[in-house]
Amino acid sequence: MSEAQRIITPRGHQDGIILAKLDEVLSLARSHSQWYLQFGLACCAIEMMATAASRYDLDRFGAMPRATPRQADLIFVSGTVTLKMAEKIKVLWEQMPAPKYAIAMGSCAISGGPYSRHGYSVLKGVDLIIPVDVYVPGCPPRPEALLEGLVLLAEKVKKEKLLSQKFSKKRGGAEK
Amino acid sequence: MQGIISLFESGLGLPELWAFVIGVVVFSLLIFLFIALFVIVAVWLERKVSAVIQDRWGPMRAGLTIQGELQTIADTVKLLMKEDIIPKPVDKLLFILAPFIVFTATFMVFAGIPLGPNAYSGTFDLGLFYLIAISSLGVIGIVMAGWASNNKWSLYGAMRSVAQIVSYEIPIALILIAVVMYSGSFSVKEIIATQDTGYGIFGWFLFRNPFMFVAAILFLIAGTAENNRTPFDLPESESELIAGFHTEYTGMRFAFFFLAEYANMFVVGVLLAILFLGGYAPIWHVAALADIPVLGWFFGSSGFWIILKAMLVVIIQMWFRWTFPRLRVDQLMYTAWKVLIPFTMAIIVLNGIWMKLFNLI
Amino acid sequence: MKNYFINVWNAFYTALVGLKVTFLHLFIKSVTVKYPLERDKVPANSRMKLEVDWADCIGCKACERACPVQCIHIDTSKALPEDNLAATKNGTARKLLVSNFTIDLSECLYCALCVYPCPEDCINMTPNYEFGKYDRKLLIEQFAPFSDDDRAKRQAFEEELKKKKLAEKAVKTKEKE
Amino acid sequence: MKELLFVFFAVITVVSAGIVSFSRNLIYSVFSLMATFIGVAALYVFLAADFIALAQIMVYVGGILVLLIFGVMLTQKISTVTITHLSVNRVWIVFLGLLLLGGLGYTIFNTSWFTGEMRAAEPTVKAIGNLLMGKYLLAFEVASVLLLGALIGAATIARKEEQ
Repeated sequence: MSEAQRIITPRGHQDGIILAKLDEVLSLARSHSQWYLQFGLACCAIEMMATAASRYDLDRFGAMPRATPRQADLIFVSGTVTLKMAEKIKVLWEQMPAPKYAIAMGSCAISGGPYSRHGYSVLKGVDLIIPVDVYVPGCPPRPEALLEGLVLLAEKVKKEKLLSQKFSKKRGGAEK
Repeated sequence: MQGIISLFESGLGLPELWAFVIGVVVFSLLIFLFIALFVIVAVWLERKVSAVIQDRWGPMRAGLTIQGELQTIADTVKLLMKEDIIPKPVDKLLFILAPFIVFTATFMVFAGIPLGPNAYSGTFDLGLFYLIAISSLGVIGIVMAGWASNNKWSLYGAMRSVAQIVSYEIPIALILIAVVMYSGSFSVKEIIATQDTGYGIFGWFLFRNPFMFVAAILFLIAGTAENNRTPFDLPESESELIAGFHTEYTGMRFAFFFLAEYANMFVVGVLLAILFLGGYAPIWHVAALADIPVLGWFFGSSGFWIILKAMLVVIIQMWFRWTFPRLRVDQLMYTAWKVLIPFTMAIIVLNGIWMKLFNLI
Repeated sequence: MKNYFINVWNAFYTALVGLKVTFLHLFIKSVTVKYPLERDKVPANSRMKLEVDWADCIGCKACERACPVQCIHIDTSKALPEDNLAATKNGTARKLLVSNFTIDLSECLYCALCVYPCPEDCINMTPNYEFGKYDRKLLIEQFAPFSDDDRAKRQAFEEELKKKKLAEKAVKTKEKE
Repeated sequence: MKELLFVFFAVITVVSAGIVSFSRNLIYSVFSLMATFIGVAALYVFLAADFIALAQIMVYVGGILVLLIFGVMLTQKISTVTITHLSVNRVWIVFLGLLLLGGLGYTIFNTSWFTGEMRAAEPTVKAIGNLLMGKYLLAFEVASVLLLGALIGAATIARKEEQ
């Protein structure tokens, strides 16, 4: 163990102090910069657009719309996910680069909503195909509700420790 | 700054080779720092300008105050931490190379930006020609990116970008000739000295004659088109081509394209400042300004003035972006070949007549 | 030729008009509601999250039947001897105990069709819209204040009662025969 | 120091020129042509011909190379990454190449090259301008008329046939 490594990981600490602090700063930065992939499917998409427009202004949270999944951190699945569209969501999700998040917006995206019992062509919840981080209920949710979802996601991102996880994995440390 | 340069020119007392290498590395880092700093400010500014125009707030959560001034730093950190995806069907070598070529071209242009009368590109006889010639290198990187991505939208974006940049380079070169007619030299120092007549802004080429004023406007239009910025952002039009030539790029690779785009805005600003706005000469010569305690240092330095003027042009470009809708492809070509080029040619002729009439030759 | 110049001039002029329009926005105050710091005032009768005043529920299941997406689930049981059922605010005596009252808010449509049939006005739409969750299961709201054990006990009691009833019925039919 | 830089740029020029001719992938050829042009421009700088160097970059890299790339991309089967260019008539090419090499070698070794002191770079633009507008005016004008003819010809060919 070199001197530098010892500073990064002092004895008795699973992830060193410096690493933990660094992680905190990086996660804070990431939580303030969530570029989103626009994925409007139904009426919720209108609310999503309203959120991005002047009155509610997603840009305040550092959220920029991106048309390509390669540059997005976040996908808003807003609206009824039909089985046909589900494939596309899956593909787009796979194309996003690693620390990626998903927000399911509206009843339809969360659980199929009105179609949850009898919708033969509707996916019963988008979390069946991609891991959803925050559920924003509503039919459709108010723009503020979506903003609240974004705040909730930022809280979640702030608590993440990507670097520590990576290093503990490299050292063969146990994962929680 | 001058002291540092002469210190490096003296060789630091090291062997020639080492002095050279250290000098190159140090100055490259300085230029990189300058670009990075400028882009951090410019991206934030762009979001704020768009917010003002759309009656909203823009970034406000990231940062110490309510203005979100750390937003771009947060974005940069995030882009650094992103997964680096190289899709399987791409041409790996060119895919990796492309962002660096685009950025290198911009970087080389920045090396030639004259921040003062003693800067190398200022004394260099062909300083202006250098800026224009090198800025045409970036196209190759864009085509490379578009082709290597193996994605139809990337390819379309790259093709459009090339057609656009090649077309709009001609009016820029022609306007250059109109300016050079006055100064009689390609040297940046000479051009700025011609404008620095002691009458402040009335010495600028912008106000020399009515045709030069039109030329300045045409240069701004052509420069905006060179940068692929709205209303000429066909190469990355979101509604048609997803993100154009950088559709497949993630994380830092994308950041380099981003960096180059914003840095190019500054280059257009600098070019316009040199050609029409008096370059690094102060807007008005007031000796008393330089005596103000802290601000005097800014007012006294030539770098401050050229950056100020360039920033002004950058803000105008942002204003353009959030005002105009995108042009169609044929309209774009029409603008270049049927409006800009005939107009610039007419300007050259009329300029000559004007100079003959007023005995300026 | 004349047309060409008119076109160019028009393009230039209209561009200037556009620039003027956006420039004037510099002097217009921002319309943004800075959400986490301030909130829009929502009308009191707006239809957002469903709330149930459990103490008033008489377990008539009118809302469950009215719900078009069937997101309301109600289980009722006879009151245990130790329960002391108070009357509702309308003065109706409660005969059944609602042991389970769940609304799956992830399916709710905000249609308010469940509100009108309720005889006791105990199910209502509230203007609360902030209830995003990290987990889909957390969106299934339970309004009956019982623990799972308690609920199981009540269920068992209810079944016992039913068995008793069945037995009594059987005895009665036998007597008739 | 200068020798080192010279060698560096010479190597870039020669190696990329090699890639241009030997690469199986047409796109690689085109892109390495850029490195060749830039290397040649750098060599011009070593000859104190700054105007020529910049003109080289502006005209060849900014214009001609881009047109070449366009040409390649507009060819068929652009959607596949591996565009190869086949070598045909190898025997003839080798023969002609050797002939060219011999000719060039003969010229190089039999010319009495100018050998003098290293001089500081002087501005060349004025001299070039004077020569083009004075001594070589006729050649200059003839060349521009030729280019104009080519331009008009291209426009005529590309024009839509009127019904």
